[in-house]
Amino acid sequence: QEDVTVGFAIALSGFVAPYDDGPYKAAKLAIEEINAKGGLLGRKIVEVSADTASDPAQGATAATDVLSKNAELVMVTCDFDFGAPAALVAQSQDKIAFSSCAADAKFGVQGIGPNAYTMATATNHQGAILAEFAWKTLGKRNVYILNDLQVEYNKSLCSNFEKRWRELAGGEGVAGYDEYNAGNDTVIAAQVSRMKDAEAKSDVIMFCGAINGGSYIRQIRAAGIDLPMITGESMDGTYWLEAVPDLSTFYNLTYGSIHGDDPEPRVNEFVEAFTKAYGEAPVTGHALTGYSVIEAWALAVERAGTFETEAVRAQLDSFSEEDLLVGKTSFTSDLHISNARPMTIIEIEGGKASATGVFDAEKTPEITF
Amino acid sequence: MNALRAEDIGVRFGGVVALHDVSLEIRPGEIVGLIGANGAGKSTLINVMSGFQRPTTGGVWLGDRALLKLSPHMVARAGVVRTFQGVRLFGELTIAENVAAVAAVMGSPGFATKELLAAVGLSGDFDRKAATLSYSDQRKLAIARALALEPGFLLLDEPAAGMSPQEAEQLGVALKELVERRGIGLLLVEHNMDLVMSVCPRLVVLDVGRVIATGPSATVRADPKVRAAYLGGVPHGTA
Amino acid sequence: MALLELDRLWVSYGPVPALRDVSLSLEEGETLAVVGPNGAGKTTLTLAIAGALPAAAGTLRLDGKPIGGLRTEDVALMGIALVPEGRRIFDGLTVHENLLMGMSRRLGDRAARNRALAEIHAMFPILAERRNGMATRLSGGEQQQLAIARALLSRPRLLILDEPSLGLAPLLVDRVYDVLRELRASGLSILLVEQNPMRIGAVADRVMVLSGGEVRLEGLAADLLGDARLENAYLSGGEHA
Amino acid sequence: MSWIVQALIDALSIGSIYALTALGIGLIFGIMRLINFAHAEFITVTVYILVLAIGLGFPVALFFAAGGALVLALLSERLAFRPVRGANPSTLLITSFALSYLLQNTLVLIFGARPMGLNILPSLSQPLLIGDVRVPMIQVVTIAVTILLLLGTGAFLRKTRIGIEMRAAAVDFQMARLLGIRANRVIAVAFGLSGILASSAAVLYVAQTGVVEPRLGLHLALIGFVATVVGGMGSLPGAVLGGLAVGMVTVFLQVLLPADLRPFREAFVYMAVIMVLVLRPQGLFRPASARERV
Amino acid sequence: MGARVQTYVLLAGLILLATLPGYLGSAATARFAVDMMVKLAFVIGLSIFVSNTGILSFGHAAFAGIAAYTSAWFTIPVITKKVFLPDLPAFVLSTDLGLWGGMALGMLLAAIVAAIFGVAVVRLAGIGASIATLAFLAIVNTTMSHATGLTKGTASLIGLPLSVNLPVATAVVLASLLVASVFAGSRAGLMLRASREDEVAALASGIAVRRLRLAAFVLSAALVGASGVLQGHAIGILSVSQFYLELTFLTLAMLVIGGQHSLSGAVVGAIAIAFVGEVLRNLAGGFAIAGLTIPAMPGLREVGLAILMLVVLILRPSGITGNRELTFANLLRRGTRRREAQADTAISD
Ligand SMILES: Nc1ncnc2c1ncn2[C@@H]1O[C@H](COP(=O)(O)OP(=O)(O)OP(=O)(O)O)[C@@H](O)[C@H]1O
Ligand SMILES: Nc1ncnc2c1ncn2[C@@H]1O[C@H](COP(=O)(O)OP(=O)(O)OP(=O)(O)O)[C@@H](O)[C@H]1O
Ligand SMILES: CC(C)C[C@H](N)C(=O)O
Ligand SMILES: [Mg+2]
Ligand SMILES: [Mg+2]
Repeated sequence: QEDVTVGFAIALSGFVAPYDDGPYKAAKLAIEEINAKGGLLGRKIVEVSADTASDPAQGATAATDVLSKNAELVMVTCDFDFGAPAALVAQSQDKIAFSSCAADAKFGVQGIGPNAYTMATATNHQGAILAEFAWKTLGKRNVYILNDLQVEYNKSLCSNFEKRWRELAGGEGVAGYDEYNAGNDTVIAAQVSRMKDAEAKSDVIMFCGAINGGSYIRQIRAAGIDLPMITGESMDGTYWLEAVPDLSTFYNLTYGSIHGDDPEPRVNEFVEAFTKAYGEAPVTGHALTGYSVIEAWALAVERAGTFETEAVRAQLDSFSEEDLLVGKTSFTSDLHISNARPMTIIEIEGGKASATGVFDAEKTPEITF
Repeated sequence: MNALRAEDIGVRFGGVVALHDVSLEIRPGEIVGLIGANGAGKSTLINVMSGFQRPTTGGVWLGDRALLKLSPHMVARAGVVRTFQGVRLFGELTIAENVAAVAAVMGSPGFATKELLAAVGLSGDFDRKAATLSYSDQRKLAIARALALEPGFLLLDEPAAGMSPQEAEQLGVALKELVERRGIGLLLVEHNMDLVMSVCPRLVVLDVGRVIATGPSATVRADPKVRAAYLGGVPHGTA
Repeated sequence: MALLELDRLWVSYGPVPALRDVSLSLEEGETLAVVGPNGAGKTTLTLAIAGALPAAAGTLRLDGKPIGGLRTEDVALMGIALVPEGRRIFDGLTVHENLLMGMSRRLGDRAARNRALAEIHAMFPILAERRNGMATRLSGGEQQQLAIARALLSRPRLLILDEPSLGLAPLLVDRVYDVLRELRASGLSILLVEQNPMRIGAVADRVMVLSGGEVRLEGLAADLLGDARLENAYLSGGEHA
Repeated sequence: MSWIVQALIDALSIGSIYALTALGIGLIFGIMRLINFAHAEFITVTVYILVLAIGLGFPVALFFAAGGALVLALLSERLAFRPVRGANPSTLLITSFALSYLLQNTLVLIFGARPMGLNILPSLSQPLLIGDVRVPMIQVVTIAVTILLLLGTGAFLRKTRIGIEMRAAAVDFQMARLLGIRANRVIAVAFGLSGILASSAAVLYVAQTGVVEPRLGLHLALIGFVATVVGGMGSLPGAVLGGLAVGMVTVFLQVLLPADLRPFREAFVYMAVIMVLVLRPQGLFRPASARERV
Repeated sequence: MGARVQTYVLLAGLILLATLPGYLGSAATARFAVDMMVKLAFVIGLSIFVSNTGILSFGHAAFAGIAAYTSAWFTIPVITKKVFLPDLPAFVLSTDLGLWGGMALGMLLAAIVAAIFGVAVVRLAGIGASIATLAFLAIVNTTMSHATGLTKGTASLIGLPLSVNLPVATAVVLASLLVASVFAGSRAGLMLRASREDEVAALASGIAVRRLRLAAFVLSAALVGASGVLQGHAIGILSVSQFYLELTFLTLAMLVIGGQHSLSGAVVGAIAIAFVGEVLRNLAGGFAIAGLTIPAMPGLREVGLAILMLVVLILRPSGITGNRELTFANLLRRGTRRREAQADTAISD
């Protein structure tokens, strides 16, 4: 029987490439595993890829490219802005588009169309987990929020965090708020001074920073501000740690620990397999989402017994707390992102990262578009 | 057409007094020669009269119209047109386009570009870039360009610089004809005394920013002050 | 041996030749005036000798050594100095700094340089007066003096002047020509582009008429000045390619 | 009151990095009318060399990094800018942009786009508390180095023969050669100098931020570019003061703007830039008489 | 046939030829062709200002952005709009004008903004004016990134109907080309080019430099606006960051590499870079030749494009077209032009 094709319209080069690297490798791993077990519906899965070069316009071209090579599923970039153009093309050609980790709920029916899904945990839930973690587990009461306005993920994370935090702590629980724009502010001396002034009345910092966030953490710590910091999935990994030697009391969310110590044994097996295949562990926990994209799609195809888009979509839409590698995953016919999924929190002490446990939130701010 | 008058013009650059209380009048159909040593303030006066330099004192009048209120391009449209000591052509445009661009200001579609270029003594391929002209041809083109505005008054800053005596002579003839035919008032700044003496009935002499002599050319020329400041002992030319 | 020798030199701008088959020689201590109608190629000739334009054909020699393929600065360092058409003063540099750029290392020690500078200042007092002023603030004529002074400070063996009286007041033209006469008397070789026959008579040993890029006439100044052929050569070349 | 002092110090510390970048960009701009966008990559490459060589100890790494920036600047001049010298300023600008794009993407090819941490001069990132005012050592050092380099570069251009030759060659390249100035070499020296300035900015910058990524120099160069023009085209002190001014305005707006407007801060900064340009076209720190005479 | 008409015909022919792969090839080449037309529309619009005034503008991407969002307000289906942009004024929320109406309004708003901001730009000269446009770009970018109610800020705006296909995009390009061509041939165009060569001399010649520059600025903003609208409706999604530095530099590079002082340069540069980019993109994706499989080399496209740009700039500093307009005569004269160019560089070296 003929092979079945999975297409990747992702950033293989350019500035979004680091986000896509791990999920892509992990997805290929998932494909290999499926093929080793005899394929999907008896057909071998082959992959084709096209580079978006981190450019939205080329994203559409890349999707067209892989679709013209008969891709049944298109995996797209781990970000709404960069993934959506490709997903729109897949949608218009009636194929399923799956983003590995775009955490924006618009990546779905409302934003792109019924064929678009994302394996991320919505920022609403991420914000809630962090708020409850700081409130309950760390026992903190006064938060200082620092927000990077350049990236939508950060803004959304911080605003959802704040919503949940205010429910828990009330208005007084926010000891200060400030922002910077990573595109314009490379040195944030003024923000750090303001934070220093509020240091006495704060007991934790919620930091919504993106990929170069290490630079700002260094500047904060260099000012002698040693408050605990909590951050989202975007600060996962240790690639930036050298910038802040001996960092302590730092916490970040992730889909699973890449350090081999996740509470979930499956994650550790995955990290091991990944390390074996690529010579090094995944750089961030985002890799898990790529694996789970294939996992989820294969599961839906198997249940549907066909590759037909409509049938597969029906199966995906009925996902309910499915145990995927990234964690419990549910979709409905109008929500194609998980908004209730426990996540791992990594703690950094003395420059060493380790998993502290899996956390969930009791209440999650509602999704709006 | 009314006379062009500069009244009590003063200009200073930091400590340098470039012009002090200089007055000058040009009537239509008249050629006035403006001479003076290097740095006397001649170009500065042209800059003032053409709206490029705001004076510290004084005013410039075209009849009773105050030119100092106008921006340079409005002064030019009002009929007071200048050339530059440093030529300043539209280098990447062709010779013909240099003239046509200026004719376009007047909205003259059928402007006789070729005739005008011939009148100043230019011939040959007018589709060459202006930047490739030899120096004296560049000066001729600059004059043609100024004429394309059909000015009432023309302020020429050393038009004959770099021309051979013969060319300068031809230029002199052309200028005189122009003034007679069109009734243009001409201010001629020039160091070529042969040219000056042959075309200017009246001279104004500047020295260190002040008018030191004015009047009929022959009189001014004989003035010992002018000789000392400008001409020097040896008489020049054949006149 | 002649100081400067040009043999069948051709120079072109793109496809159009501006100098055709020009030969000339200039003895040590001699002053040659080059005249010709506009567009004759006089400026082109000065630039070609100074090494700023490549020859399409023919040879140039200084002291018998070919200088054709040399870099511009090497030609200058061999002792050829140019006072170019249009002065080309360095904008943004002071008067003194402009002079400094002309000042050759060959002038010797500091004291010698100061002496040379003092000489120049005596020759052109305005340059001393405006020593620290911006050079481009000088009037046109003042700039011309600066350009000559700058060239003289390199202590050249051959001084090329392209219309040095351009834009100068008569008084100053006299002064410049006095200086040229002095320089000539001191044994400097000079190649002078000048339009005014009266001026030429005062300084030149020989005259060369260039027209349409070709040498039309050459001879001793004393013979040629006042010669009707000189006048004709001037007029005939009015048209050019 | 102490907030003003604190804000001033914050402003100075941002401003002096900008100023140092503007100095390097302004140097080449003054000399060649070239806005060298690739200055960004002179900075970035320095930092990547530091990353590679830091294992050999900081002084050795610094030596390699500065040397690398120097060589890169010289190569850029020789291979990219010399062939287009004398061309239209826009051609120069686009050439520098193409070079910048090339170097940046080459860095991405080699190192990937993911940032790396780099910890240099850790002792300088200790805060110094004077009364209420927090002064990180690194900022003091940055300011001092900037002043020194400005004075040094200024003296070099004004007092040394090759410095003056540099300015002369900048104005009229051919005329300079006609006077026997080895103009190619002179311009190469200017580029070398700009490479050194870039590497100084790079080291001080990364000592503050600690993160290395291929686009790191871009923002600095952009500000340096604006600062050079706003401060006074072609004037080195103007470029430096322009850089400081941009830093000052940025920090004071950050401190003073009400929270709702703070996200729009950059719009205010650039509005100020436009206002300066319109009101003082010759630049903030040059006299009106510095404008071209007709 | 007049020189301007010849140029128009030749360029229009070249553009149509360039779209051919879009009709004959796969869906992917059609996308490439549409994207090329979008860029072409941008560069042609940009050249109205840059080619004629000689001022390099970094600000035009902002006009593309302004027009693109304006058009989106009036073309996103009413129901979708109420979900994503509920803060829009009521009359906007309830209006759906379709592509052409949206484009007209987008161009209009871009032109209005250009008229206001242009007053400042045209007072400046040279690099000062360029920096002002860069500042303008930054202002618009910052404002749009945080005017959440109008643009969704840093988030993407989706739901734009995909109403732009290759014929539509090509039609817009040809119309822009016509406008640009008529403008360049007009009296205003000639006067502007004179001021480009020497502003002071132009003023002395009575040319109202500022007013003409402003006119060119507004016109070119409107046309670049059309390109922004095309872009939005070709990929169906807008984000503010699409209209920032990368677009600015790419389009400027296209113009300068083609030859910044001519309309032909704009067209030739945009097409050349688009094609080279596409070829490199395909090479970078890996290919097989004579049984040999060359693996994918992500990033090759960018590096290759940069190297090629540098090579062109170095060999032809005045651009591929050498700043001349394409005419039948010039096509025949190619040989001589080459030699002249060599002589020019010989002097400057
Ligand atoms: N923009 C300026 N800034 C400072 N000084 C200036 C400026 N323009 C002119 N000057 C000075 O003013 C004086 C008059 O200059 P101007 O150019 O008018 O002289 P000129 O009579 O035209 O001389 P020339 O015959 O040499 O052209 C000179 O000393 C000159 O240096
Ligand atoms: N850069 C150039 N490109 C093309 N042609 C040029 C260039 N420079 C000069 N020419 C042409 O070469 C010929 C000789 O010019 P050149 O400047 O040498 O003449 P000249 O004798 O110095 O004239 P003038 O007395 O007017 O200064 C002229 O026909 C001129 O148009
Ligand atoms: C890597 C993450 C910061 C990306 C994020 N999940 C997004 O949606 O953009
Ligand atoms: Mg003058
Ligand atoms: Mg000449």
